[in-house]
Amino acid sequence: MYDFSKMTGAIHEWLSSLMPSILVTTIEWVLIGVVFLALFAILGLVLVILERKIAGFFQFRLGPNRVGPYGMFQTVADTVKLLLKELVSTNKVDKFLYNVAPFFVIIAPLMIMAVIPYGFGLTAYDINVGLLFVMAVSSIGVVGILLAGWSSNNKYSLIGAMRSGAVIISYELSMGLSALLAIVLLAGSLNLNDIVMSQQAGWWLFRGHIPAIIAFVIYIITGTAETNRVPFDLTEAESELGAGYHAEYSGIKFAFFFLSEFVNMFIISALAVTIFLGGWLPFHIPGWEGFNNSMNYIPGPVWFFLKTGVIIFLLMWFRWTFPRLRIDQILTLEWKYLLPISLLNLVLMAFVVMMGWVF
Amino acid sequence: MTTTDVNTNLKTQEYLINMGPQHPAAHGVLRLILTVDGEIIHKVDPDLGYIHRSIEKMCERDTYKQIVHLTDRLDYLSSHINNEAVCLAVENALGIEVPDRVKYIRTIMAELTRLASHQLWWGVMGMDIGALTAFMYAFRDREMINDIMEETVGARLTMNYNIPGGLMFDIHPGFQKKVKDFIKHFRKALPEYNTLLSDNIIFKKRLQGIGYISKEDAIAYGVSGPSARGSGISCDVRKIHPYSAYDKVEFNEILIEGGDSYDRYMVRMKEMEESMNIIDQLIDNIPEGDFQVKTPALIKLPKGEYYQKVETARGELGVFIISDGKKSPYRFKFRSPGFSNLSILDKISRGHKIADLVAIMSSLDFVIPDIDR
Amino acid sequence: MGAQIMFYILAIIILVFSFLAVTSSKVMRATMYLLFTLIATGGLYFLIDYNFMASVQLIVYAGGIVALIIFAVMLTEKIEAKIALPDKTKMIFAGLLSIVGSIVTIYILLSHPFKESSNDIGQTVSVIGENLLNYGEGGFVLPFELVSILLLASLIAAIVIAKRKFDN
Amino acid sequence: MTRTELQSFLTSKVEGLEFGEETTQYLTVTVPREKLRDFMFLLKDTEELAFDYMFSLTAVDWFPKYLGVVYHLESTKYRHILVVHVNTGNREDDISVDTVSDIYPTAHFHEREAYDLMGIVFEGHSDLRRLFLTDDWVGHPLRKDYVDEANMIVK
Repeated sequence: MYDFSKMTGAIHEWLSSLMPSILVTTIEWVLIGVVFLALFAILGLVLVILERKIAGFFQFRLGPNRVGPYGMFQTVADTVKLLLKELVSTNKVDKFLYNVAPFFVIIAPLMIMAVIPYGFGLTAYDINVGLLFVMAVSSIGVVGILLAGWSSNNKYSLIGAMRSGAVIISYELSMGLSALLAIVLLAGSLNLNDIVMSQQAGWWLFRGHIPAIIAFVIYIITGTAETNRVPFDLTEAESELGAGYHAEYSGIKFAFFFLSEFVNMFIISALAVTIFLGGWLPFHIPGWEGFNNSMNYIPGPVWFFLKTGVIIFLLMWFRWTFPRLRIDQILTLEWKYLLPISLLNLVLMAFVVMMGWVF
Repeated sequence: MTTTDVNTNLKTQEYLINMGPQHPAAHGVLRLILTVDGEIIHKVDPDLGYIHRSIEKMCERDTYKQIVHLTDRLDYLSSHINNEAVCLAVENALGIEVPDRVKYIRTIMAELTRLASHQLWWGVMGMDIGALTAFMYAFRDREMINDIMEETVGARLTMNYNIPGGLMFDIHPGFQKKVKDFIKHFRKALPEYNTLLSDNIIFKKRLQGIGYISKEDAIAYGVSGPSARGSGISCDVRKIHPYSAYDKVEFNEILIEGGDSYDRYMVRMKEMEESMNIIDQLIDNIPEGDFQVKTPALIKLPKGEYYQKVETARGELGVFIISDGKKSPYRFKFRSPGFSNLSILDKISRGHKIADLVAIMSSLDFVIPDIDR
Repeated sequence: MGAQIMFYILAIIILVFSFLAVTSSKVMRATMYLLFTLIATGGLYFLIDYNFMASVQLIVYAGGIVALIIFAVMLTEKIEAKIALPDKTKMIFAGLLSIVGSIVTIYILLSHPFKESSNDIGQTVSVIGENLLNYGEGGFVLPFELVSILLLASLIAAIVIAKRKFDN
Repeated sequence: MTRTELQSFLTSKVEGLEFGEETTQYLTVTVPREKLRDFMFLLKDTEELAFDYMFSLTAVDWFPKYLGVVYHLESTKYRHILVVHVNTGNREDDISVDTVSDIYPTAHFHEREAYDLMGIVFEGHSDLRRLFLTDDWVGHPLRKDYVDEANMIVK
């Protein structure tokens, strides 16, 4: 395993030898910020084209194929278009809240990206309560959606925002308290790096067997709901509400909502990988030493993005096959099924850990 | 939780929502003024006329041969059947007996049109419920029908194939083979439809128990077509008042007793199979003969009243002609299925949620130009 | 140095937005200003490396309480209307009271002998967990149970209010 | 019931009916205006008739005398069809007909359409508003003497 902290440490020492510490800190802040903004933008571009290509694959179409080879630069063209568009707003909007809402929505995923381990020693903010931090920050995003819907002065937007608020607040319970905590019980830590390192003997999805698999399924369901994607996309439900909470946004402000949906999807998948699927750890099969050694040569970030890609594909598969649920059905699913199941699952997991029935 | 046990004692404010005239679920320019409490609908008030083209008024100045071309624009998904209705009315009024070949071709074409219409409805229904892929599946198969139409008629949607006294021209030599190819393909594709939507648990939950129409209501509100057959009412004009070649084929009238949106959905799905059966029986037996009989250049109907019913993809289309013996009708009335079906929308969607209204509208299968005329 | 700059930025945010929160005449805006204040307070906790507290601050206040307040505000009838200013005597009285309050607080702050403590107490999950269920020195089982009773009471109250029959 | 049976049955029940010629497609009957509702109730509620399905309601402008409404009724039980005509009074000022929208709910929309396009006033209709045209529209376009020089092409 290559320790990326060596590389970052070397950069830090090199900078420290050149200039005073306050300047070094500032430059490192800016560097990290730029890297994450770039990652954010690239993720947006890649995921959008991926979604459209996968949609095409599921629908007997080609998907975008005009701009660049295989239409790979379609999203670049789209971004340019969105950037150049006029910012239109409805009459009598609450200007301050209307303008601040997209930033709430975009800042939440950006902050979460800082704590995710992309490789060994490759975490921007190695916080000891990483998982709690993720849950905390993701709850800020809801406020943005609520605000966007309310301040747009549009009844459809308001309905979308209320739906979204109800869904996200409910699903955060199952997701955080039960699905994720089940693995915290196994790993004994909230630190995401520690959780990854604790899976060196095997991924928690397999080692935690039955309760871990239940937790994983619940996590994927709630994760889909958190990102407002099909079958939980009733917040924007274009056949019912037009576009829901972001109906009145245009240009770059709309792009913020659009981008945050895709980056949220990446974060949900990245967390699933980190917690259940061994993060950046390579794929090992017990007993196959040669195979395992050769797998170790593939660097951690490659593994990380590969596994994340698989989960993202799963979420996209959902989107292009499932119909949409209704608001009361979604809440019934959460409060009557997922929450009791995941609470019981937590108890089961505690029992499993206590008895040491972990592989 | 059902929508009925919501605590109605809570004092809440009702508000109005304008659904349409531009709304994705309206499939056209239908405007519904909804009175809602939260998401629960208390009243639906349709406001029509956004695509009204005064076709009935235009009919009063046109000749009978010209009128046929206007009817394409009523229910544009059943254009062939609309043409047929006018032609049959005029032929019956004049006492013209068209050759068997014409009857057979008209029936095959009508069933192809019905298939295409139901396919489009299925795709759009999926899209309304949120499954976007259904639309593309439907269009993949509908394209084949449109190609067949294009080859024989020259147009894909507004076909104008019927004229009083027969058909505009004979079928294309490759018509039979292409139709048979399509049927072979679609028999394999229809199970795919069921896998994607009909058997999906979310889809079922969204439709079952939603928009219930009782048998009595359906008759009283004049609901017809698949929407009424989903409530168990036998109302298929093809069976009750057979026209063209429908008395020569064997087919089942699909009746499902339930009355909710899912039953209406299943009626249409099974009707597609029946349409294929009808085509199967006719396609190899198209008799030789003329494709039209000679009619006077300027048709003048004898004085009197004439009514012709046909079964379009959405229900019973009626053409009512009052003639005063001149070259244009005195009064020309279309009894469009969508108009009567729309009248029950308010009754069945009260107490449901906005998302349900979309599902109900989809299950009633509105085509707005058909309602507005 | 960097920490000091961050502290002052956060302090200014807290001061300005808490002032705006109580003076704003629009309910929704006031809620938003309150949210900013709460988030900045969370930032202060992050600054002293007390990450658990900071995260809980964000979850409970920013995510939970403010979202609930926004829901409650949306349910009020006169959400668009501006709140009328209270009358003069009330304003003067409240102003005096707050000045007295702040003087007392500042006096206590200045006179209290603060001890410097290390940051890594109660940092890991196991320590926090053990302390929550501990009744000895540094244990929190009593407040923990009190809070759960409070939550239970409010849950029951919510159910009772929701089930109450309204007369008209 | 066959056509002749229907005709004799109705004649025995109601007075003042005028039946159309033998050659018409369906049995056609003209009802006096004041007997319309009673006649409709009879058609719907009589066991032997059971006309429960109104499939069409047409407003006609019998220029220059009066306006008329044509009801097409069918029984879903016996499958017989009856066409009922009713005429208003003077075309200029006496243009009201009793509503049947409470007997046949489908007529609710059809009568609104007839009111909108032909200007027939249906007495007792619960919600008689324009359906297609805007509320401030002047005139009723389907009438024979309607003139709109801007939008109509007359041959």
